[in-house]
Amino acid sequence: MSREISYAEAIREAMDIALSEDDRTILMGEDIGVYGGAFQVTGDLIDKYGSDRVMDTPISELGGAGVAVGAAMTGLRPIFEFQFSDFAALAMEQIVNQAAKVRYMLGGAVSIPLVMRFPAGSGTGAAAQHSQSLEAWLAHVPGLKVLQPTTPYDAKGLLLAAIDDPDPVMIFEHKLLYKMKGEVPEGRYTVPIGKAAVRREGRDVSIVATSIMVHKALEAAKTLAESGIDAEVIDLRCIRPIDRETVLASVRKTSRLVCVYEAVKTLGIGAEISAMVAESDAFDYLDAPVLRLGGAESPIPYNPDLEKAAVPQVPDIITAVRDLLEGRR
Amino acid sequence: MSREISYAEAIREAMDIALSEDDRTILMGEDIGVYGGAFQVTGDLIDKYGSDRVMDTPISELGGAGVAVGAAMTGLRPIFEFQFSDFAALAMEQIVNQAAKVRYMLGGAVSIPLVMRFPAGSGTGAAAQHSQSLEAWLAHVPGLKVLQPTTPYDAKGLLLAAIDDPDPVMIFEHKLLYKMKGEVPEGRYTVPIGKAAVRREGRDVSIVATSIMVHKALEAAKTLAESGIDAEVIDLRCIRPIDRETVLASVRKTSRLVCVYEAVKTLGIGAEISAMVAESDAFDYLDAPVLRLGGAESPIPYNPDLEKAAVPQVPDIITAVRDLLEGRR
Amino acid sequence: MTQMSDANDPWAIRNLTPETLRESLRKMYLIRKFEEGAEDSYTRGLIHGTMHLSIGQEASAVGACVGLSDSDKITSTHRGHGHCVAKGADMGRMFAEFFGKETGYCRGRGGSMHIADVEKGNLGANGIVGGGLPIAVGAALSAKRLGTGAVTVCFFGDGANNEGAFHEALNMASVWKLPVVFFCENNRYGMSTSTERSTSVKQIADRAAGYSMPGVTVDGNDFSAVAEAMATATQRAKAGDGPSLIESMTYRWRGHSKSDRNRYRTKEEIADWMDRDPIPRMAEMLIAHGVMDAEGVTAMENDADQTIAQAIEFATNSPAPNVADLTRDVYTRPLI
Amino acid sequence: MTQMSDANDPWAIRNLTPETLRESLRKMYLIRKFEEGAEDSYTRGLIHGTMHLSIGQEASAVGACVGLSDSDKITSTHRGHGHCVAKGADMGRMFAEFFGKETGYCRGRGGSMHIADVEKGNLGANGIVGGGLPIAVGAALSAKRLGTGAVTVCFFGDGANNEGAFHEALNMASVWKLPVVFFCENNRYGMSTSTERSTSVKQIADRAAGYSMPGVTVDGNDFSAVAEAMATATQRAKAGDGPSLIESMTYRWRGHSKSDRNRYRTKEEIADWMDRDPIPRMAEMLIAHGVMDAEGVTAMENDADQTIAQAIEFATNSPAPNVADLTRDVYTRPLI
Ligand SMILES: Cc1ncc(C[n+]2csc(CCOP(=O)(O)OP(=O)(O)O)c2C)c(N)n1
Ligand SMILES: Cc1ncc(C[n+]2csc(CCOP(=O)(O)OP(=O)(O)O)c2C)c(N)n1
Ligand SMILES: [Mg+2]
Ligand SMILES: [Mg+2]
Repeated sequence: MSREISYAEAIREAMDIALSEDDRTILMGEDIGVYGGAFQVTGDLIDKYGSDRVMDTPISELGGAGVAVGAAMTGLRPIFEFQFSDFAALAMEQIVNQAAKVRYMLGGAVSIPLVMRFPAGSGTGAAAQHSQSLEAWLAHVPGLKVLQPTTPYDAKGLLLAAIDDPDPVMIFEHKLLYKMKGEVPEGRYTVPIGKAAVRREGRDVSIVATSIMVHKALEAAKTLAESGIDAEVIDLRCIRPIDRETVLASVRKTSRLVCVYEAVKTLGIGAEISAMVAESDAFDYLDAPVLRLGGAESPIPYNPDLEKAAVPQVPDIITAVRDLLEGRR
Repeated sequence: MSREISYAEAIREAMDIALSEDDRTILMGEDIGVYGGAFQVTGDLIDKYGSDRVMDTPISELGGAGVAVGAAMTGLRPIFEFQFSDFAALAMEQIVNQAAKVRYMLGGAVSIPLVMRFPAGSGTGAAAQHSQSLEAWLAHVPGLKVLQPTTPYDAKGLLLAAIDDPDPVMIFEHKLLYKMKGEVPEGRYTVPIGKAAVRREGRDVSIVATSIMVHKALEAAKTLAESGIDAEVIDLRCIRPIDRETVLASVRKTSRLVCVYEAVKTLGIGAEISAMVAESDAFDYLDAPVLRLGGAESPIPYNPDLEKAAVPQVPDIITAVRDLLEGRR
Repeated sequence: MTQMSDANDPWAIRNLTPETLRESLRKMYLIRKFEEGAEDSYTRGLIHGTMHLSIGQEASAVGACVGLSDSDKITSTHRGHGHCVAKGADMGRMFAEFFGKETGYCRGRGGSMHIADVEKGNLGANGIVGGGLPIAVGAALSAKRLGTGAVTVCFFGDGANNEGAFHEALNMASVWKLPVVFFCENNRYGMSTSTERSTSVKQIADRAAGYSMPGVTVDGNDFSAVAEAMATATQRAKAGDGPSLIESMTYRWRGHSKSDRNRYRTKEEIADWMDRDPIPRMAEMLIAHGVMDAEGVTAMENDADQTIAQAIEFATNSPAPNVADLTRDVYTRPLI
Repeated sequence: MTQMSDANDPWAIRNLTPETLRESLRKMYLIRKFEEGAEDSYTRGLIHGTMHLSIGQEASAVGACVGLSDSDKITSTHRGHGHCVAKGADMGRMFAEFFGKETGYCRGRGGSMHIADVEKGNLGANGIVGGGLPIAVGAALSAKRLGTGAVTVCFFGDGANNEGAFHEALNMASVWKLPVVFFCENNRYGMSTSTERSTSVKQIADRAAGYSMPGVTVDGNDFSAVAEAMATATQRAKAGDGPSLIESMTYRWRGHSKSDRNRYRTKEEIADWMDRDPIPRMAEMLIAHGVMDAEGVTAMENDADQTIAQAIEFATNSPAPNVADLTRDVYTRPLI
């Protein structure tokens, strides 16, 4: 049975299922207990599972992440919440030098079944240190898997897949999606890690987007359809590994590619998608340059108008696609 | 007057000049004093300037970096050495959330004249936690400038330019280059930040490389020349900002592009170069897919043969260029 | 109105001028009313984002800064309005920053969590808990090397004391004997997490011994006690004897931020602390010692209301940033 | 050969079986000779990369692990050969790892800085100073939640104690009362930097108070003293009373790594410590208390030489990894 719940509720449901199914599953993070998490994602899970399994950590991101790594190495299955993805900057050591590499450095002697959740993105007026999209850092690191769910359905299914996964899985959740509602089945199901989703089929141009930009791309596609432009919208969902085949197949079909993402444009995921296409056979199908719409080359400003201007918006996508199809690019 | 000195000596000379010219300049880092630095770059500077200006820090990368940020904000001009670039993972908070953003967050009220040096790269048998090339992380961050000098001449001139720069400049130095010798003028000179160098002119293919890969590309180009393939080799030198014009001009000329870098291929600098070209007018000049040779999708292994296999080597570059020109790609 | 002070008088009465004492009370009112005004503006939808109010902690901020000159530096926190006012900021520019205006301290780029006032020595609030700790040590290093004689006061919270940055910063400051005072505002919670559940030591001041520096715990709602502890620590710093750690026990009346449901503490606890309001306590001390009279206090409070009203008006009428300037100030010079 | 032990005998004599005591001496010899063998192999060009030798610190490693079972865990450091041997590793697989062979503990992927022996409870050396501290706390959290009754011993150096990770790890372990022992091998230097120049407290054990846990300093070259302190800490951990900090004063005879010119310490200091060699000291104790005789010790030493020779031979004749397997073990399952 499926019903409408929010993205945040879908994530909580996945954690609830994991906690009830397996004693070894624990939640760790700052203020995820009685407070329910800064974005109310863990909510009241502490009432059901107690403070031993829904653990408030001190404000110690590096140590907390390291504890999660050590616990995962020795039999627990921690789900670690960063209060904001920006604070991952404090824990890169444990995420990148330890979690991502331990298995390899030990020649396969251990696995690290660790899930980390990162509330990310701008739009909340929290300024430069609470609004970043840093997923590209982790997508650059072998040993990790990196997800960006865009719907309540995927948020639950991908999190359950991540929990089942024997290796570290990093999940970037856009803060503005938490309240978004959508159809979500009750009970357990998983969405495969590493598969993109074609959210809208189209013939004229492929728009490959991530996170909240998928929704902006779909909105743009609607408007473009009115003027007869048929855009295909691909939700990457997973940026490590990348679903090469789905992207290439789309480009072979449409011959045009626009990448849309919120992270800083330079070296954001769109760079990898564009380069991946440019070195593939799909290159020969390209009829136009590959465009990227990414975040501005600046920190996220506080003022709301500046903040909006710092990331791609629906009109930007519409204009870019028009320019591309009408040969202005 | 110019003479042959090593890359490490060139860096030391630049620091010596800066220390002698300006009292506000200080060096900070682990074991940079009597030990002379893990790679003997600071050498005996402590004898000349004392331990107040050549400061050994405790093993506290986050704190040390933060002290440098605070010092730069209040009148000093710190040059901070990470013992290995891998340890930057411990200091990303101060580098990215503070150094890169403070000026912007404060509406321009302060500048952060900070230089950070990162010994980087593989080839020393130090395995996964001492061999990474993480420059792409910082090149993704507005507010920073990111350099990768490849010759003793540039190592000195770019460092002096970085020291003169009012903003944070991050310099990645490949450990295998420290012993490389080259012509270096005595005294002060600067190399402009943000300008690439065409190391070899050619008509058939543009090879855009960074760091030690520039030397491998030049070696490959020599061999290719024997079979009549005329490769242009561009040393990017600076990956934030990127010298767009130099790269695009070369591609317009050769119509073929190969990017070579040691960092993990996915989301390494080659992704940005390829995407930058694909969205520019130079796209229309491309006669073949854009190839990337980057590091393997794995941590750097200890075994020397595996370690070599994990990063591009001269034969790999030769094969890639041949395949490209002979239409096998 | 002044009178002879005797040895039993509070430290502040004995050591600070009546002008300074009155100015301190005035600042406490300004902080309180600034934040009430900010809260009100938020409710009226004039501010987006969130804010962290320090209502109830005013004696701590003002007592910590009363002995500082503009050349002395502070590093502030996400809960930094009080520090900013205490260091002498202009209310208009503070509100303008809140409202995201070009006339704000950060030209509307930073907002509440990044308000700074560099001319007055406030190096800025910080959105990263513990982020200011090493930066303060760096500022103290500059002061020592450049011989400015300035002291740096590093504000941080009880929650921040569990960040690795705390450990690294205090250790380096002590090893290098730097002129810095680590001022912990212990309001008993880091967001929802009490010190009991987060911190493995009774008093944060107890951690000072691990860095061979003096550590004292004071009543953070007692302006005089805070000012006295700071005077000792500042002297020590300026004498070249190195850092100190001061733990100021206080309490935030409001929730952690706008999204707080106060699930983690009782109404009684909050009420109990509201009874210990530092502002009337300060006013009563000044009246009791003849520094001012009741009418003077009332006048001062009304005056503060006026200042805030004017500040809000200034901010409201200020121009917004030009969107074309989005990437201005990312770098000091244009990139080539 | 055994005799009645009296109250003045060293703790180890009174509390450990002769078998255990002999096995401990044997392990000390193995560590010493493993590292001499490694050094020799390095000089002969059989090993690339660098290595960190613990020669002089053997009593510390063996004393710390003597009371542990295979289900108890340790986290080790870059200077981890001793810990690995003490926890029961096989010399052949250790050398094989050194030589980068497929038969090594890490199949040649990790090398000296990452040798681990998970079956024996050694979660691995670590190339990141302080990297193992929070990981050890995580292992202790697992033990507590899963009720395994295991204790985790976290090895770290004096230099590591200035990393933020030290602070965060000790604080959490104490708040959560986890079964972990923080074992600091204080060999007086972090690379070239002495504790005097890097650490703002006399003894690292003095920092334990900042985490409300017991902290003791012991003579790290006295096997019995180390073993005794560990027994107390382990008991406390297993009783559910939480973590302890043990500071073991010892010394590394060799340079920090292969590139060390020993500029930061005197020949005299090194010679002085070499006079306090923990191995003969242990041997003499065992002889004095009749646990073994001089011939037995000589035989044991020769035996160790043999074991090492065979280990090196095994490693030499072992196959190298297949380059085609470069990306194997990056993930547990193939990526879709
Ligand atoms: C590194 C980091 N972790 C977490 C947060 C989220 N956060 C903001 S304030 C806060 C509580 C800080 O507590 P404390 O230091 O006691 O200051 P207080 O809010 O009580 O004034 C938290 C967890 C943050 N901003 N930065
Ligand atoms: C985070 C980090 N910083 C610096 C280094 C370089 N390094 C390796 S060992 C070492 C000294 C460590 O000193 P200590 O903890 O006392 O251990 P010891 O070498 O004395 O056994 C340093 C600085 C590192 N590996 N990791
Ligand atoms: Mg607090
Ligand atoms: Mg040491």
